[in-house]
Amino acid sequence: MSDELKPDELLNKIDHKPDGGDWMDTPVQIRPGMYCYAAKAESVKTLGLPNARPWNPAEDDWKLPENWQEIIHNGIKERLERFRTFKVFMDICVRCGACADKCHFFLGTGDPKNMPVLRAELLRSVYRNDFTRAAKLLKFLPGGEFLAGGRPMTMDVLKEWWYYFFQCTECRRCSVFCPYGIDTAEITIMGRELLNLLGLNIDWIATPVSNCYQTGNHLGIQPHAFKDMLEFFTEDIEEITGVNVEPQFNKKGADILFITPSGDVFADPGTYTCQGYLILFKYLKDKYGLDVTWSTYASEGGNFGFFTSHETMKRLNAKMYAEARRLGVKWILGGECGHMWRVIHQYMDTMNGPADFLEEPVNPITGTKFENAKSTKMVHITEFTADLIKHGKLELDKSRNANRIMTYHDSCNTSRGMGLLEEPRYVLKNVCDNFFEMPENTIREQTFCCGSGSGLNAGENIELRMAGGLPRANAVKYVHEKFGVNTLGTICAIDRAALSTLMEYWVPEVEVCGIHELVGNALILPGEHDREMDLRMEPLPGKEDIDE
Amino acid sequence: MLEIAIKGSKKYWIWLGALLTVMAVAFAVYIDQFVNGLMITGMSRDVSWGFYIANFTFLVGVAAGGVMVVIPYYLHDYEKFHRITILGEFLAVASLIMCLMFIVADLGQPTRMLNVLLYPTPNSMLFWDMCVLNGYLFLNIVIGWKVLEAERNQVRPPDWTKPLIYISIPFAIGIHTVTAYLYCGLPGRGFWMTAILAPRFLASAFAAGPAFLILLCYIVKRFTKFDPGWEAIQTLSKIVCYALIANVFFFLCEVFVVFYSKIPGHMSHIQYLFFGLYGHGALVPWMWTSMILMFTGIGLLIVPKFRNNETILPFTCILIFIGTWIDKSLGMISGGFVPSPLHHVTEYVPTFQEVLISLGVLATGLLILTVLFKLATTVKEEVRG
Amino acid sequence: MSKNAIIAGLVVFVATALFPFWFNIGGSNAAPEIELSERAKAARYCVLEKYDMRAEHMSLLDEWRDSVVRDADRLYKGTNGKSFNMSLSTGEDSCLGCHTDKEKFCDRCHNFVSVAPYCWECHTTPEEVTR
Amino acid sequence: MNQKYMLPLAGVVLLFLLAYAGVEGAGLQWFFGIVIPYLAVIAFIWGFVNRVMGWADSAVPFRIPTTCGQEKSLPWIKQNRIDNPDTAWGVFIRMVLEIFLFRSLFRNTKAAFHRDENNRLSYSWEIFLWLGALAFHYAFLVTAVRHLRFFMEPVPWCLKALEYMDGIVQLGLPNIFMSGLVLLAAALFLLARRIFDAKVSYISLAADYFPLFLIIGIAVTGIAMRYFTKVDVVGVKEFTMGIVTFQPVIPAGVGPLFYAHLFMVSVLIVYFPMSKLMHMGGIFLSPTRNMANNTRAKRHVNPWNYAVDVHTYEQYEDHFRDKMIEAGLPVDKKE
Amino acid sequence: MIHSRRSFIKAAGVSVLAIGAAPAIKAVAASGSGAASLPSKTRRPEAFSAKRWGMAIDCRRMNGDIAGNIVKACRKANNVPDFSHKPDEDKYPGLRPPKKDQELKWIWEESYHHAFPEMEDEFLADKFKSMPFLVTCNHCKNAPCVQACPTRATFKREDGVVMMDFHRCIGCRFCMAACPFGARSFNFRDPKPFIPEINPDFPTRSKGVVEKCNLCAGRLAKGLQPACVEASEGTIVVGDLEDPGSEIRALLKENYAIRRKQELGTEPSVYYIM
Repeated sequence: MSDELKPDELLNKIDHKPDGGDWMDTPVQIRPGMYCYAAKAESVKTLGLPNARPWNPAEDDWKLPENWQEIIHNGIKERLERFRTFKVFMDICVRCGACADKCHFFLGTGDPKNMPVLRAELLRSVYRNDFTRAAKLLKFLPGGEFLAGGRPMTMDVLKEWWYYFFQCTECRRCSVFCPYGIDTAEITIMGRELLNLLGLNIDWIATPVSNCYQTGNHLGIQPHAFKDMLEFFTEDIEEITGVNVEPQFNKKGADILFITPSGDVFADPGTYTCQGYLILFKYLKDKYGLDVTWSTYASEGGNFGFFTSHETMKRLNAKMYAEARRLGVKWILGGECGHMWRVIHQYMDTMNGPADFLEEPVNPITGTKFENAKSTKMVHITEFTADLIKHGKLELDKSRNANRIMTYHDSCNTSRGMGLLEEPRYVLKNVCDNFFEMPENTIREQTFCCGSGSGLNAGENIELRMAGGLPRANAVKYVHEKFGVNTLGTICAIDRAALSTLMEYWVPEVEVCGIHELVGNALILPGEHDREMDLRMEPLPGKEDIDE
Repeated sequence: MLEIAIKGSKKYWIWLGALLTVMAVAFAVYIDQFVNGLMITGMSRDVSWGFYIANFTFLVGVAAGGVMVVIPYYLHDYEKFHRITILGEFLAVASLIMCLMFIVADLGQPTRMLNVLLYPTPNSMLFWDMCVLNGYLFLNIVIGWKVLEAERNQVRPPDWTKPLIYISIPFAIGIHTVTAYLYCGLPGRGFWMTAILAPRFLASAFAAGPAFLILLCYIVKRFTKFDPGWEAIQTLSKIVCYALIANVFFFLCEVFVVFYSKIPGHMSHIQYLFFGLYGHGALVPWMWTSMILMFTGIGLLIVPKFRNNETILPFTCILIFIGTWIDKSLGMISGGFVPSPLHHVTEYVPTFQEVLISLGVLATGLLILTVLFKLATTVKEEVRG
Repeated sequence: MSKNAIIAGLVVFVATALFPFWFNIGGSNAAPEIELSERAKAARYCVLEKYDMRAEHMSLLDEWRDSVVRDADRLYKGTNGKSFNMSLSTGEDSCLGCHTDKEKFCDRCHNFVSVAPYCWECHTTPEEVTR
Repeated sequence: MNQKYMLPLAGVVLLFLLAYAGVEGAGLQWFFGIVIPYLAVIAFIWGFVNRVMGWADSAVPFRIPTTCGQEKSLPWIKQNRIDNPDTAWGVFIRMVLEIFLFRSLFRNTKAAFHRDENNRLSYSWEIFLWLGALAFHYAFLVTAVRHLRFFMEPVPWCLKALEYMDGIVQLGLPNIFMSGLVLLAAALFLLARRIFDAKVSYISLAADYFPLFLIIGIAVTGIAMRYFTKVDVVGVKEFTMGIVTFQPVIPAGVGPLFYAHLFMVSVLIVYFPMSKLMHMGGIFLSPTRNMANNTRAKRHVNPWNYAVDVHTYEQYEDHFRDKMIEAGLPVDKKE
Repeated sequence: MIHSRRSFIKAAGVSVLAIGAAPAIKAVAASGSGAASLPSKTRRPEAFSAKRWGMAIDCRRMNGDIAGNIVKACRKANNVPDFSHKPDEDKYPGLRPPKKDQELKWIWEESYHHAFPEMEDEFLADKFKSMPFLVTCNHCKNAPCVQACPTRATFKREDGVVMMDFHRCIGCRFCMAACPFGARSFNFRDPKPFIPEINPDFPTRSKGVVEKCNLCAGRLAKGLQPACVEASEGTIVVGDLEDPGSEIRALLKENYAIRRKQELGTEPSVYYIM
């Protein structure tokens, strides 16, 4: 990967000044390294989505149905009626350009069509042509067509859509700066829905969706394997702490159902975060008798259906409430994940609720009512942990994280999709002493995407991902050089995977970890022996020489 | 960057609220002046400039004083001033805005002020004063902002700021020189008609400006996490010391010339200020206080033991600041007008309204200063981590 | 935002946009008639033609005041060949010397189009003084 | 030359000439002065209402505000009530700040890439778009309100007060109205931005230049009539009052420049509802700003929510039962 | 005719506007009206004119009565407010009382000691000690007030009169500081209530502007002597200093006359015949 394009070469390619010419006349060039492979036919078929067939974006013929233009037209029409957002966003953009340099993909690639406004214009130009009265009226005037700024739906436009709607991570950073709050993420969501009507998905999304639908999680891990994996962590933890933290699965009548993205169970460094959860639950069980269960059926917090269509998202998400109802738990606890929380926060209750079979979430240990989760009945683990720490319910040994010089990356979805900013920082500061913020314009609501969100975390589009992650990496590099930051904390599973690669490329000295990995390190389990290793099986600070 | 200014502690907001209250009250009084004219002031046919112009003159000095940190840092690479240069520049910005507001407050027909641009008059010093004041203000805003922004982003400031910085140095000298020229070129006003007026203005400016900056450094240190650095303050205090000595020396030269030559038109003003004339002596106690304060200031600054004492220094600066303020604003303006060219003595005392409006201007200046200093110190903290 | 709220907002908007129409229901389009003094009627001519005068008088006065004060030129010979004293209010042959009734001549139109010139802060009509 | 702006410019010039020549040459005062304005008002109201009702007819299935601050969370965590409101009141404040102060635009930054040994990407506060936009909109508002003096008889004191404030800078005669000059200056700034800023230029369409040129044309003709070529304002008011009282008259002595001004205004309001200028209405309806971020606390209902195919637990267990039993996982049906 | 002319002006105006040249419009407007009917601005034929106006005050014949009449006549002619006048309560209700030292004076009486402070003399002739000296604007050849004014609201006319353009004055009072003769007054308030009888032949001033003697420029333009001269019973003569045949030159030729503060080099145009 990095042999293909060195960081310096990538930087040399960036030019933020588009040269003249009309973007409508500049045809799309689908370039390797910048796009993901097409969805496999069988993945599309599993879900019963339309036009499943093998195809290749690099080829001219995309094997579309005869009436594809009609499908798109009707698709737009239907969505205009269903989504006021879509309709308003199509109409009111004034192209002021405030969003232009807010997009990480534009900053990293310099491709003008990655300016959010232009990405939306790809769709808007067709909308103007086909759906506005202005276009119809202006056609009678000389030059009027030009004034209307529309263009007909052609194959070139379709390819442009596909290329650029899969170059948007739906991070919403542009929306923060838009004077009308136009949310390019929603436009991308519409664009991808429309493309899916023609079976134009990418494989990195379609296959996990199909896996999740069938086996319960994106990676397609079967129930026994899932259990094995957690038991494997349990062994590691026992070696590190001397305590057996054995989790429970599919346990009816447990207090809380815990759901986290499967990435935490199967991919480093998320696995260490997963171990953190296990330690925490063990601690709570032993100290306070809290009964937490995992589920193999709802073993996926993430929801790649969100990157396909609203309907697919709903189909995958339904499992959470179904499983909670089946197990008869009081409420649901959600692990560290980005888009999982976007779905839970903004869609789940509306789509699959009301969750009247659950109780309004209360922390049984502290008595705190989670007022903000009253209806959805699902609590974020950092809210939960922060509450425990605040009430002094956790015994923590910060010094075990003394070797970590931390900075914190706000995930786009939790920051701009719900506003979860302080809780993770609070937890972080309570388990680690060395914490430095990245520059102001790159954190909190202005945070930069990892460059691989919304299903773009594939291997074949690595150039796109490294370019898109540049603004984030650049900010990390800054604190790394300035404060010696060596660890980037985050609360998103995709971040943990994507940022690791990104750091390796841009700032190799920085590692990535989840917040609960640090909690797991710091938490003093009842009956544990003197720990000498952290969860990564590396010597704890001050214990380095014992190994030698 | 301005978003920093809208996030602050309770103290910060109480302080801003207090300033805004003063501004609001003063604005109401100003409306009275706007509607009814300058009759609400204590100015008269004989003393046609008063408190507004006095404060204007003094604040031009404070603004020019900022250059005393700019020159060592940019021209002589004096690194100690790196941290406080921005404070000097922002102090200049706030002072200049106050200056312009004082001028507008003093105008009889403020709605016509653009006539100065519409009919540019190069033979009028006021025209040049407008040019240099606005120029210096513009330069300081641009330079201060761009340099701070670059510091925040940890990149080099844009190349075009360098020439602007160099241009700003003659501008700083210029604002006070031209302001002195407002006075010293007027026939028939013996008190001002002396070539040493501009140097004297500069000397008092370079004492009052840095003295105020030292005080601000103390305040910044007290209320923020930013430490301007003791060494920088030390250097500043030396600057204050020698500038103050120069100021007093120039004044004594003036006293010698006037009293040795015994020309009545020149002598009577100083007589009025320090001894009273024809039984009028409202300013006598003020002027002697000013002298005592300035001499005490010199004494405290020249002896290293006192100058290096962190507790005494701010008090010394307050003494000097008040001393130079009396010297330059009260004495300089009233002294010039009394006695009048027809040798009448009409004394001037500002009215309550006049003082309130002036307080409003000062509150505005302090508000701007607070916001700018908050920006600067927050950015510096942020960058330091 | 609910549909009702939107409709309410729209009603307010349309009402605001059409304000000039409903506000003037029953109103008239008549401009005020200005009354010429006997002297003005008798003279039959002014500095400029009627519509030019209506449109340009303020600029003419602006020009005049500079000429009078700065160049000491006080006599204006118009395109109609007639001479006038370049003064708004001083003397019989000034503007107000002929148009003696400021209220009926100047103020009616000024009020109609909401113009409040500051001329009258200093310039007094002879009538005003004698009254 | 870039036809994206040359064409709209030519169009606006053409519109101007059309009205100017129509009145001056063909004596079509009644057409440009009476027919067109009435039609324009009708088209404006009808078009505007239609557009907004079109938006209102669409559903709001989800509640997806952009959150720009800390959400309502645990009681000891300070919520940003404005940028992340969970109540209608907070939303109201957020909208007021958005509509009257362009708050989001105030945040605007400018990214710069410093290609040197550090390769820093920097973001600095960019105020000029915000300032320009604010100046433009407020100047436009004041100018528009100020014009009410032509539509009201007698003119109320509040309007006179506004005129006084607007004309407070005394500079020659007639009084200078600042709003008009600021409007023109701001419009020219926004235009310059579109032409000279490479990024903005690239995204700009003819439809972005056209209204700008039109507004500049309106401002220029208005300023020309007030300060330079002059127009008989009494005649103008006679005319405007005629229009609003439905007793239209064509006054004598009002020149073609006025009709050109009026015609361009008419074109602007006709064009308004079918263009991006509808952001005026749209800003109120922007769902990312006008909704509270409280979906987890309060259920939002999607009017078109429909049932979907779900892979149920039963299907799942049927599929994996043996493996689950073997691994010691609990199952519902043990067969 | 007028119709087409106006159209031309407008078309031209609009095109000129594009390059923002307002002065050009006036030029176009002037040329557009055709040579035959070009409007012109000239002096009145009856106007008095001079190369450089000057004033001679004959102190030998001056006495308190005459001086008092002169001051009164000046106030009346030029609408100079009098703060001792009680304003009409009905017309101006709730006025704040005036401040004496904010008064306005165009010409007024001073004692020798104040009129000529630098010519202080222990052994001054007794008659000068009690004599009223009328002081006013000296219409200096090198007027410091003209030099100081930032808007050219105070300016020197070709005929030597130092004039105030009340329309342009911004009220900065730099001229007052510059004048070595204290000849200038500032309108600290609206003067109207304090004018006992408004003379419609001369505008009053608004608050916030500076004023001073203008040598009755308006009267000179109509062929009238300044008001002070008319009331002076021959003790004041106003005439052309550059005209060797003028009355004032004849007076100065025959008598000893002094000027105020001559050492300042402002070259006052007011002479005192001693």
